[in-house]
Amino acid sequence: MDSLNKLWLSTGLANFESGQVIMMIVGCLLLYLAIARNFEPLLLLPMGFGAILTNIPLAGFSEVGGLLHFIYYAGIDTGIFPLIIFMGVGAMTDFGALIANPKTLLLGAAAQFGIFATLFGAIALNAIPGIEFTLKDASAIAIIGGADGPTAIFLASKLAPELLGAIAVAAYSYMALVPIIQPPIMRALTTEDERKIEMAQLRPVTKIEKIVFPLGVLMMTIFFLPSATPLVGMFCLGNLMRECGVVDRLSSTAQNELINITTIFLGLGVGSKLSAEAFLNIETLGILGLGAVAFSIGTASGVLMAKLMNKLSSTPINPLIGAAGVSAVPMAARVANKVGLEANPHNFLLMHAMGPNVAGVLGSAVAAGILLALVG
Amino acid sequence: MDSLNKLWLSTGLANFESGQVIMMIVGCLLLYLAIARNFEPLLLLPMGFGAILTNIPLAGFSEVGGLLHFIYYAGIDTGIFPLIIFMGVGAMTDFGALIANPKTLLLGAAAQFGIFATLFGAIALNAIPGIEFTLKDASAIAIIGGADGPTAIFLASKLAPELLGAIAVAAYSYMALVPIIQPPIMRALTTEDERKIEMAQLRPVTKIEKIVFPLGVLMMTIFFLPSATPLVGMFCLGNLMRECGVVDRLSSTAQNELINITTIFLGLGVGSKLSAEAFLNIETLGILGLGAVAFSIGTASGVLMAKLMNKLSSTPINPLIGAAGVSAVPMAARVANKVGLEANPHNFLLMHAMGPNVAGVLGSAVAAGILLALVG
Amino acid sequence: MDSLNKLWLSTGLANFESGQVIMMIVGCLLLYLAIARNFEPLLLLPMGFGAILTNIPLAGFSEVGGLLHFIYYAGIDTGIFPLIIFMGVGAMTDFGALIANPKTLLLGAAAQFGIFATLFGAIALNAIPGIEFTLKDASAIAIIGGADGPTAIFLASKLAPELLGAIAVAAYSYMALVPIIQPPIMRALTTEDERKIEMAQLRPVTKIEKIVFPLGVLMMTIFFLPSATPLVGMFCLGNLMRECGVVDRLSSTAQNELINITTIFLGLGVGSKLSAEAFLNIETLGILGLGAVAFSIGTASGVLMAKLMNKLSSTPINPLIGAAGVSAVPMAARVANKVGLEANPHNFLLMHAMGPNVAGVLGSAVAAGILLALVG
Amino acid sequence: MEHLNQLFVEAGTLMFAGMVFVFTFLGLMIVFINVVLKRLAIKFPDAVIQTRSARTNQKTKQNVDGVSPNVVAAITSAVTQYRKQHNQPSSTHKTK
Amino acid sequence: MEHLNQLFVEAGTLMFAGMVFVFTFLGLMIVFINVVLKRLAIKFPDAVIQTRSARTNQKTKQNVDGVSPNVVAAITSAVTQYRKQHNQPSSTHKTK
Amino acid sequence: MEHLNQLFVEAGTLMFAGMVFVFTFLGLMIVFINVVLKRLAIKFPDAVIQTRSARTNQKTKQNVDGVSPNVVAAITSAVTQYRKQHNQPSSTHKTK
Ligand code: NA
Ligand code: NA
Ligand code: NA
Repeated sequence: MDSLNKLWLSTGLANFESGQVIMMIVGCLLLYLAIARNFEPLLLLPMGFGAILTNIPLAGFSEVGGLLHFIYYAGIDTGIFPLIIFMGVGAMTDFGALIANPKTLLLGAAAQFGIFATLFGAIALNAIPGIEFTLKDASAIAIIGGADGPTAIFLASKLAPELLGAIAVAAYSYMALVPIIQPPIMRALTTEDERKIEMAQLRPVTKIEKIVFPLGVLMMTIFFLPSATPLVGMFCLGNLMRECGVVDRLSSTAQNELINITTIFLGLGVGSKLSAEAFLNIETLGILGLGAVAFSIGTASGVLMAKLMNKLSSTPINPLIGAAGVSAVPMAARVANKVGLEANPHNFLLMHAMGPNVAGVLGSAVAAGILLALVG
Repeated sequence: MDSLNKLWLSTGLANFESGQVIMMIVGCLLLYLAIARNFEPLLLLPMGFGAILTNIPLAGFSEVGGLLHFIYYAGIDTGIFPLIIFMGVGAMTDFGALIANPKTLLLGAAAQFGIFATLFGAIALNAIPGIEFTLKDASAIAIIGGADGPTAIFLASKLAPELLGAIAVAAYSYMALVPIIQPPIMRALTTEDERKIEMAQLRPVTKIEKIVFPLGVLMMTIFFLPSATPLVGMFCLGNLMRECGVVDRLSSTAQNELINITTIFLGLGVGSKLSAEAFLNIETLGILGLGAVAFSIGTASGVLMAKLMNKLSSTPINPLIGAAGVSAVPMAARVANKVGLEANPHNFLLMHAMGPNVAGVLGSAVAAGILLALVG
Repeated sequence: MDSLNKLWLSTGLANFESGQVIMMIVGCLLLYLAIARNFEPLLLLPMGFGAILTNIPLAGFSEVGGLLHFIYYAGIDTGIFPLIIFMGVGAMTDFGALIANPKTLLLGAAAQFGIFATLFGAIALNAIPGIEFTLKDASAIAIIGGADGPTAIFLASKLAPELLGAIAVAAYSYMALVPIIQPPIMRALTTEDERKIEMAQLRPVTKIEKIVFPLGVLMMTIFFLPSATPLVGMFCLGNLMRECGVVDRLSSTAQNELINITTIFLGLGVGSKLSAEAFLNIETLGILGLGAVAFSIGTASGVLMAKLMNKLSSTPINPLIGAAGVSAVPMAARVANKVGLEANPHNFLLMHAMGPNVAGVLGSAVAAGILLALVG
Repeated sequence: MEHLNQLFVEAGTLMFAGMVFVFTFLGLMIVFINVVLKRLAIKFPDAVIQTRSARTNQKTKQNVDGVSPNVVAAITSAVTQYRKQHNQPSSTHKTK
Repeated sequence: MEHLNQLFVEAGTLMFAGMVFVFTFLGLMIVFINVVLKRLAIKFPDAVIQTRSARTNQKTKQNVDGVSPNVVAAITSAVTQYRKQHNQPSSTHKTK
Repeated sequence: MEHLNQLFVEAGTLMFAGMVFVFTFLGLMIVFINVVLKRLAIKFPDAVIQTRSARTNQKTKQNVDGVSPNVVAAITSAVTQYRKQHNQPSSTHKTK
């Protein structure tokens, strides 16, 4: 019958290409990691779902007129979604621990070596046949070492949109793997005694400091690195709304409904970049490998910097909190706390690690700005 | 005075056309049904209001640059709003009753005969002079029988946008009239004894089943009916967010703020299609008539299928729950429960009717996909 | 080193223009007023922040592809954001006090003289060299006297987009200054005895009145002033959702999440119009001056009208409530209450002043419609 | 100067026409309230049930604030109200 | 008339193919539930801990419904707090 | 190869310039905190009134909560539950 035949020709089974099948399996894997392994589910679940949708034959989700096409070009290509999320993250971030112990900013700075070393590594991978990363590609890949999802998506959408899918997958996967990647490196680079170090209690921070801090950060960014102002500016706007105390309803919306809505669409839109052509190649393997390297180097740099500072500083600094400098808020700070508790059951490092942790967010936004200014 | 004259020429009174007046009365009627009669107020209230706004002379709400024009082309012409609402409905839907008693899927299938019979009927109406329905028009009209608002709007926006207003009005009106349309048909097709049938308690459903179910539905849709994946995919995304337990904040936003915001704009946008030219014609009468037919045939098919299944099945099935197969969640299930209670005051069919009820949602999304694949 | 040099050339310090520095200071001033002085912080905080962002050299926030450019053209140039906010304000407004004492509508009408007198004044300023206001400019400036932020932004975006920044700054600043501007005028125009007048308790208002009221207002606007229907229509939609009682979830979303999200972006978008070229000129000074005049004349007109009505009316009317006719809900009503309490500690005018207060909102929307119809 | 004079005339006309219109419009609204709404209020007074529930509501509020023994009823209504406003689990499906 | 006949044939075919497909599709879903889901349910039953927490949940809910005064008061305060955070009726007007 | 060598040089320069800049920038932030913020903190300490109002707030909460000590614990758990469902403050950061 003609109609049944037409119906058969319009089935997925009659139109599947192998790449689409594989990418759907990748999508299902992301869903599995999100649901069963709790890997950054808020983003990986919609991202995995988007990966499935975009690879459906005939459905045209990512073609002109398709839902994911609208989402991608309205929200990600323009940079709007990552910036809205950054505003929400700013509204959720408490800089108190950082203001109380500003030295920890150096830890957030040191951990960014993960980014720049990876950039070098990405260029080195060009020696492998089949891989050809430009400086823009390498910069977009390197930002994975910043351990900050929206920053990575924002930068990749500007510098290397064709690698966006792989970069986002790597960034969020490794952020979820922080509790597995970091502890061995932390233990290898520190002695038992160092891990036992207890730190002095943090001073209380006044309201005025918390209000002026985001404005100061914004001003410095304006003076020295305007290319970072989209990210830092929206982050500081969120943080100012949080701390100023006069726009609580806006702050609450930025932290809840607005970031939730945006997260759903951001995940779907990023997932739409997980097409077979864009993902199933040797470059993706390279990106995944470089991502692991980036996280490891960032962790190591942070710990080593903290060791150095502990030697030079008058007040004791537990080197473990250096690992939190990669950002991955608040996971990395929790890992520092946990590894510290193993060595000394009375040693609660969580608040101390929040300083380098949020410093890492600023650090990687600054690094992204540098890459945009010099490479973009 | 010149200025006062200019002011007079810019009044509505000096510019009204009779069609606009009539359509405003239609808009007021929709508001009346929504507010005083509680007819699906969440959609009919903004829709009625949109109908009034779009017919204001000189105001240009639906012309280029007008508010409703933006809303319609950004949200409805693209299909984005119905899909977001479908995601939210998915996040509100509990498939437990269906998984516990999968046979009820056949009831959800049978009730879709209302759709396909109406398609035939719409073509038959072409015999009346003044009515000329193409196969696309007929398909868009037939979907009213699916008793599912966003599905009807989505399909109509793809197949017959010029009929969208009338189709949406019919779909939502008849959904609100379910408690009036269904009971006589249900009573006519069943005996007192059948209506008294009590059903076995449903087995408990595990979490893993509820998580895998939406993924399975999506996979089957991908394999067999990719054209239905926009609707089914977003529905399953919402349901997965609900059941997976790791993205509760996204699920909550999808069920509340996001669906509320979208509902306001969807209603206004659909209302903007209620212009005199598009609505005041004999075709609208045909659509309203066909809608009633569609609901009635769907209800009858469901009940008859349930009677058949009751005869063949080892466990008893109350034929009343077949009527819930038209979807119109959860109204149709409540109607089944109520009519059941009239016959047997100890017979609570609500949970049993939820199975065919949500099966009907899937069934009409599948039917919409078939129509898109074969006619679109 | 070349790279460091490139980095220096990409700093803000190397690229600042004096106008940008001044505008950033203006932005900081707005933030200060919002946070420290509590000047309409919900809008002035994002607006001040937007002013800073838009003046960052090299960052391109307001150029094609920039975040603020998207926000401005999607939300403000189209009029969508002010209309959504007006819907939310409608959903927050209780017309009970107005319906109970409809005479107060005349106070809301009288206070609009502030608008039209200012229009005349704006044209008069053309005598000053360097100022050249067209009739459109003058109308957009005059609407500041309406003391209604979204109305001012909506009208300015239609009639004089290049003045939008200054107009919005003036409108919100003077709204925040209502407790300082109004009392001296109110005291100067009333006698101690008049301020002591106590008013009769308001009658209870039924639900049906509150439901039909927004529809009646909409119908009258359609008949007599279609150009005001975007503003009045969305306002009445919000109010209808509030009062009808069947769409509480939509009403709640319109009052909370939707208006919050829109407010953030509206503020940023308006702030993006605070560029040096647009703001740093003598016309801005003129606008700020005219705004103060407009508020003062509006207040005086309202008070004088109330004095007149008190003489003619059978029931006593405290002239102080006339000042609330400028809108600035609910600030102006509170001011009337406070000044009344000074004269008579047992005289609670708040509820009585809410009548003219919400009448003022309607009045300025009507005035905006007139200006659009005659000048637009 | 010619031009400015003309602008003044236009602005004056606008002022006059505008104020006339504003007063006429809001004046008609008074008529609408006094004629239409008042009649409606008489014809469709708030149902007694509603008034009662409103009263209960007020009481409930006082109870919540004052922590009187009737707290139980208060909570029930609070929870119900909260659900109504934010979740409406029974009617949410209708959203579609 | 020719044309209308052809449309009828097409509509009839659509009706037939459509119903066949709908039944096949939803029928396969039955198979999927009976084969795949049931096995999964056996292999991965709801963890005991989960069941417990679910029960506690249910208990809490029952208490709310069934009037256990302490918990009930707790909810009232939660609702009140929630309203404070999300409604702020006095300052909302300033949004405009 | 020529090309690759040049890329290496560029990457190396980027690495060097980038790390110098990051340290300079975050280092300046330390100066900013130690110089500007500390002075501000001394000049504008958290007002006593504010602390008081915070206390009053807490009191109010206790009052609202119902004055019975048992209830306080119940409320905490209710609020926690509520936050879990709606805010998830601990996991929200992961949103990014
Ligand atoms: Na980082
Ligand atoms: Na259906
Ligand atoms: Na006004």
